Amino acid sequence: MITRMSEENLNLDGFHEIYSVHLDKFDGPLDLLLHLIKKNELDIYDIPIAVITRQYLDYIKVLKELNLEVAGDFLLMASTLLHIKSRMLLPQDEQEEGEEELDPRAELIQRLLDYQQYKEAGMVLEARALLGREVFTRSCPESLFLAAQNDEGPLELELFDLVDAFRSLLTRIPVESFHDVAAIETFSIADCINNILSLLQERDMVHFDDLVRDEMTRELVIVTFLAILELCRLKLIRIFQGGQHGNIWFVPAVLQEPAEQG
Amino acid sequence: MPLAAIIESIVFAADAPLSLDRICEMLHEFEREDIKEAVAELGRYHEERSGGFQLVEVAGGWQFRTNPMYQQYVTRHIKTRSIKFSPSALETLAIVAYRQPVTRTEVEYLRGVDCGGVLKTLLEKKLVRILGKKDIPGRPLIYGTSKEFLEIFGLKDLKGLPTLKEIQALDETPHYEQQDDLPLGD
Amino acid sequence: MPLAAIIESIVFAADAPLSLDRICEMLHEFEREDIKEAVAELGRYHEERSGGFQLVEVAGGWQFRTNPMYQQYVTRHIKTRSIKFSPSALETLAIVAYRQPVTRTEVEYLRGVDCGGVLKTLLEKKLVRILGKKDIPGRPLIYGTSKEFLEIFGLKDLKGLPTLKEIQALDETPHYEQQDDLPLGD
Repeated sequence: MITRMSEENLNLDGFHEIYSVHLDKFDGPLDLLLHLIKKNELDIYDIPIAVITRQYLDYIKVLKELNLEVAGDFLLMASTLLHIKSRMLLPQDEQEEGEEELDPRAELIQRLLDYQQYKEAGMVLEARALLGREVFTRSCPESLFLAAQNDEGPLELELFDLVDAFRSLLTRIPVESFHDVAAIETFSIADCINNILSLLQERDMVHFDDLVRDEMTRELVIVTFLAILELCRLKLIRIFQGGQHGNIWFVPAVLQEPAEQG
Repeated sequence: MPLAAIIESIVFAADAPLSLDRICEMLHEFEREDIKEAVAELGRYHEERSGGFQLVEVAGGWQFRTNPMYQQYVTRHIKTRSIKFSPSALETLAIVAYRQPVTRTEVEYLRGVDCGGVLKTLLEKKLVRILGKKDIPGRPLIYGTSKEFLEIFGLKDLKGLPTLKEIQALDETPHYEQQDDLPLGD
Repeated sequence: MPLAAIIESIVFAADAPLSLDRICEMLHEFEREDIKEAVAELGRYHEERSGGFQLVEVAGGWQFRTNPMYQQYVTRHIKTRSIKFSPSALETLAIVAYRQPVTRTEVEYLRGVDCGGVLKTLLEKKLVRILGKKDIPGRPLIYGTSKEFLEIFGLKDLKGLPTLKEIQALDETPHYEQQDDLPLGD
């Protein structure tokens, strides 16, 4: 109640000067809201929504007056604030009779608290003695290291490096040399192709039902079917059917000659 | 103490932190328990000595690193990597570190802003890695921190991160402390 | 002995042997005589200690080097340390992963260079496998990724691979609904 009464008396003088200095300094709407709360010495657990909303909208107004582009994130928060404000204005008895009335601000408060926590966690991380900044390892490699080439060690690979390598390759070559960019479906088919070929390495014949036995979903049957078509197109397998509506079998089109390469 | 000296030479020569497992693998003629003890003793020895460098446990392994106390002298000769984190990169990194495995949507909800660009930069800097895809509709990518993250921030493992409670305690102001019960509604 | 520790940290982090002149230049606030003495003392100290490494004078400068006595152990590490992938290997692997089943000709068309050697290495490392032979003239081999490939990346199946679209999505700002008419007045 006290916060409500003092809302209108909060000092908003100099608002424009402060914010024209700080323009673009905020990392997002939550950052701006936290700043407003701290600046006005408000209680984060009991935010006077009307005050905060007005100051927040003023900030956006300043941005617009200066013809700065206002990021969608800021606008989204503005509408969230307005929504909370309107719910707060609803008379108590018109609110739904619940076991416990939920403060319309609860979610926003939790987000602000979480955000504040991670913002600080980031600063705590940054304050550590960082490798290459405060702390250093030996930068001189042993001469042995330079001479020796090893082949036995485990590989160091990152998924991002893989996809990034492919992406940078694509930027180097003309687009038309590509069929459609690999989508999830393509992977399923590639997966399925791999499966079938693995099975065909173990046995000479594979039954269609063997492939879909574990989870007989529509999607899997379609993908399996497409994989088989692709394998036929590549002339990697041959298909047989045991009579009409009979079992479908396939065999490798060419017997493997594993020793051969290139 | 030959075992300790052997371990010291390997760790010293290595270009990345060496885990106990890795050391044991290499020194198969020694007992794991002996190696473990020798490593711990070496760490203590270098700490007590407080020379120009120390044997520290980072990213699940052991590595010699300069004592941060002498940063200003070391950097007179060594070119420092320009490590500068923007506030948004730090926030995003903290969220990924504490909430992993985490999706982009989750990060964006917590930060309230689009995080695609920041996540990409962190991926490129190898501080964050793609862990795979989440088993929910849409199969979004999930992110976590990398070994490099632990190495750069000098953390033994993810448990070495300061707990969020500790972090909150740093910032606790009397203003918030007075708040006994959460005022719900008017 | 702070001066000695300072010198130690500089020499440790340096990428080449440091001459006394160079050290004195860096540590201009200290007397040359003191530095000289501290360096010599450090050398003696590490020699007497006979740990895994020593401070030795080479090529007109001071440098920490592993004790040659333990060379065989250091070599064990070098021979079995983890391998960083070359860009060409990574690129080839990426093409096989994202374009499988694929022939060598197709890989080479995309990369614009001969890939025989790289493909052979990938086969040896068991990241790539031969799926079979394409039944077209010349009967070229068809390549795909292996089970080991999935294991290394911790993937259940190929569906777990991030797609290009997903990575490109990081560059895109999420779409917001038009919010022109916010009541901005008081």
